Amino acid sequence: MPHARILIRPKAGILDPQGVAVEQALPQLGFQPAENVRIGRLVELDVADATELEAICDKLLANPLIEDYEIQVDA
Amino acid sequence: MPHARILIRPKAGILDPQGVAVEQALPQLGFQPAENVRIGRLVELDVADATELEAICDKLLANPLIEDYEIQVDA
Amino acid sequence: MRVGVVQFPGSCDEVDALLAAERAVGAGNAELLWHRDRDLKGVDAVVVPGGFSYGDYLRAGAIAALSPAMESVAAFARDGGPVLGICNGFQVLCEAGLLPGTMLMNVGRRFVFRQVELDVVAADTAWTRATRRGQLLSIPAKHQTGRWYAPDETVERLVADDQVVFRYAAGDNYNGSSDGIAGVCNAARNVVGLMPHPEHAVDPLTGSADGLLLFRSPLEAAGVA
Amino acid sequence: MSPDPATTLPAPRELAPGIVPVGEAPGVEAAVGLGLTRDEYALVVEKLGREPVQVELAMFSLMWSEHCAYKHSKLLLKTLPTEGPALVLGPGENAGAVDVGDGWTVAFKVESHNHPSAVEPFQGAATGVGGILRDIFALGARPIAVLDALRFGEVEDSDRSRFLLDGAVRGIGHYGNSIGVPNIGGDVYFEGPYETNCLVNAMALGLLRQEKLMLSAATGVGNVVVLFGASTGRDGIGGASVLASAELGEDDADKRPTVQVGDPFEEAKLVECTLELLDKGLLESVQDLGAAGLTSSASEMASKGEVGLDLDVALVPRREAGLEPFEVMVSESQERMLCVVTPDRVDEVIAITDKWDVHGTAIGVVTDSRRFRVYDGDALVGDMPVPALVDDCPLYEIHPQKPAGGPAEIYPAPVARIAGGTPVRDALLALVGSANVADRRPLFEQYDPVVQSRTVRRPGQADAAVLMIPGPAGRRAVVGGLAGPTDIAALEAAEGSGPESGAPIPGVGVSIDGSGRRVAADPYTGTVWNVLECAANLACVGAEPLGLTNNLNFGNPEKPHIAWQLTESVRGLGDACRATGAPVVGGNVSLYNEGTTGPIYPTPVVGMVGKVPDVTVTAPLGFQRHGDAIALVGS
Ligand SMILES: Nc1ncnc2c1ncn2[C@@H]1O[C@H](COP(=O)(O)OP(=O)(O)O)[C@@H](O)[C@H]1O
Repeated sequence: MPHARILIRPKAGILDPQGVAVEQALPQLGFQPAENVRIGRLVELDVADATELEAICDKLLANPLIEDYEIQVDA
Repeated sequence: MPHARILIRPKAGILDPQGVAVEQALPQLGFQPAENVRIGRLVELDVADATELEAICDKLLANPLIEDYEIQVDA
Repeated sequence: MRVGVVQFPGSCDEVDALLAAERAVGAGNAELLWHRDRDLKGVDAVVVPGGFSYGDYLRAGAIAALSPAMESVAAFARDGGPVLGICNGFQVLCEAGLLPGTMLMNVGRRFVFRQVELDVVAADTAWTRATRRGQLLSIPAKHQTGRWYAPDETVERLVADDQVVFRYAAGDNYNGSSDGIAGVCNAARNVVGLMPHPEHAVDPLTGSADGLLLFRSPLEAAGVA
Repeated sequence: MSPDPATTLPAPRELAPGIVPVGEAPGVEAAVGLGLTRDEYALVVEKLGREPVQVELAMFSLMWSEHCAYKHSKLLLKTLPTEGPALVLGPGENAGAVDVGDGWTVAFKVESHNHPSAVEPFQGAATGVGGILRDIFALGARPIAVLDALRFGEVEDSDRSRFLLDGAVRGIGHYGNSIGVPNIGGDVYFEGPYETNCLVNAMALGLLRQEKLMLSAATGVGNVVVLFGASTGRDGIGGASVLASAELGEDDADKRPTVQVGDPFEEAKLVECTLELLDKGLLESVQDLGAAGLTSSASEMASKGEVGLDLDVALVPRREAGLEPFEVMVSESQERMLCVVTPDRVDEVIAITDKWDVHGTAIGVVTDSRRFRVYDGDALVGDMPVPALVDDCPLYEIHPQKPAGGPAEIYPAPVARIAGGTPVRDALLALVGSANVADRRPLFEQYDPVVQSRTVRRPGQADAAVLMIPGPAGRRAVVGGLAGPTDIAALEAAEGSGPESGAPIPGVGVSIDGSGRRVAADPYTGTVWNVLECAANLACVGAEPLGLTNNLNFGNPEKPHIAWQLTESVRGLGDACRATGAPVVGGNVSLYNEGTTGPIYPTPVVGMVGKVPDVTVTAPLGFQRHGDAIALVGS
């Protein structure tokens, strides 16, 4: 079964409170400040038919109104 | 600023109820069954100093008891 | 006896914990400790309350565990001071390395509020001296990330060392915690964490007063009761 | 960090005569695209004495929308009774309020978030809760409870309705649970007419000392307008995007998110910060940013205070680059508040917003011009008379006509789920297992009903929820401030109150109801029923009604039969209020609720608050003891 990895990110312009929280925490912990911190989801799975992945993302894994996704299938 | 991507996954052997739910939902939605579905987190950020990333993961982004992480820094 | 309750941005149950502590140790003897302050104001016991510290973003309790106040709480705990972590506070103590294990998402994936029965497994910790072993306490639980987890070897060691403090009564382990464990303590038995909320069980009018026993326990240790 | 006020605070600007805002007028077709009629556009031109430029057109289209101007309902709402012995604050402010005794006031209001929830149920419902909570603490009240009224299509048959139900419930839970406000009740129905237009109404209650009540009128020429809370992004701009300049091509269209994302953590800090600012007496007035964002909150504050405002959009903190001035003015980014502060207190106010991490920024100033002037740095980009924006939208009479064929003409018959002749035993099981009758526990179990230590009767325990007022937490907040030590037990002992004293403990009962099917069958009687059901629920916990809030969820009022439903329903609401002695303290109207399958059932949701003299004697639901007598009261 092909192994696939799906990266799901908040759409540009959508509020990402988690990213903001991490961005604020880093300097408080003594790290150098970071920018553009965005927190999303990582879905990894083995699928019988990799051509279905796009439909699976649209229908189940991602919320197209607020998230973008990127599909990576292992060769 | 270098752009980095951190993939955080639930450790093998730990029950991932979200992954199980996806596995169960797929055939119900008419897709081929999938296996080993695991849901983790994706953190993307621009950092001043990429050598700090491992410490950032250990201290803040991941919990080593339950999660593994992988750091990818854009060239 | 004075009790301090740590207040993080996003704490929800800190005032409830404060009131619960006051009912147990006497009015005027509890106060809030601001997350940015290292000063614990000379309190004799610390409660890390429930809620959604720092929004629970990233991972429940992860950011709060690194706050200035928690640095002081860790030192206080190492010196043997009684520390109680409730729900999110339990998660904070685990993240801070003061208690074993960590919390995962409930097996049912949802936030669930339910009045549960807690079985007291260890009645000799700083926060359970006023209870009896085997006593059942009616206490509300409410969380989405409350499945306490530790690797099997750790669970075995905790059981052997009598560090399991509470278990869910049969049928009440809705989050799927390892071995039905609802609360644990550290090796020195002064730091206790539990998922259910004893501070919401201190008045029969609102459902139960069983939780008061926890808040009275540090008094017994101090020989005040 | 704190700036030198003399050099950096916004000050009223001199405007040379004849200066008009920069930019082209988008024109009448753009106005129609934004929802104004041609006649309304002509009226705007008349009021301005010229065609509106981009920022002005965006602002007028929002302020003159049904949502802000109540153009089709205002005349009817005027018929409702709004006076009562316990009334503290009637309709017109962020929420209404009643006196519950001992100087304690309970503020409450219900509001709908139907459309956003139909698009994205989780965020739509969550931000609905966030919005109604802001209305409450903007008055200076600490939010103490949330209730929710939900309507979906038939979940037994519809995947879509199950998805909406699941998302809405999780969203409501997420926001309320995270912010530490208990959810103490609600109702839910599953009926065909809601299939393509679900309803998500949220109600909130807040507690305050009457003397601390804060109104929203902007006052004091030269006072500074401070924005605090979340930064501003493109949330909820969708409709206004017809105004976007051409450089944003087709491809970029989907980069404009229309969904507002809620952040309960930000709001939790906002609550504490706002209440601390008010407690310290640092604000002249405060208002939340809701629908229509800065546009409506700023212009309503100016209108109530009969003043003008100069506001500089370049000073508004942004979440993303490239926002145009009109986008800043109409953005519906959540978790923001606007307050008016005297210049000498700005530093102190900003320091407190910094303490709570909800950084305040001075963005404008109160003027005596009675005009709302919008600047983008040095450029004037909008200049409108405040009364034209807020008060001059035309109000429309509606034209009711009873449908000749009765409700059957409008609504298909409900699906029969139990066939005739089914054995009683099977029929009973099917009935108790059906969506509209089944136990609601799986739903309300996703909400925290006990936080704040006030809840004496929570969902599933009685016909109405019961809260102690003020309850130990409320009393402590007032006596010593939450951060300071306070001797509650000593206070209770002195007063002879407290749990062990045996003295009565006062409280309130709250209920929310609104069967749409009943109202569809007979709008007048059905609405009376809804109010009476609320009152009866209160009676069951020993509460005497003090006031009610309502959310009128209806279809398109320009259609005669919907106009008839609305007219009859409001008549019923008024009569029932007079009969129960509970005035209307506020509410909300949600019209045009029509999906592809026609209008929703007319659904006036009623939320009622009553006073409970002693919560220690409120009876729970259900038979309590073997051998107790059972009596039926009433005829
Ligand atoms: N949407 C909801 N949110 C919170 N609680 C709810 C909701 N729907 C129902 N409940 C609670 O479930 C219980 C039963 O509701 P319902 O069947 O409508 O009872 P009733 O007819 O007595 O009002 C009540 O306590 C009610 O407050």
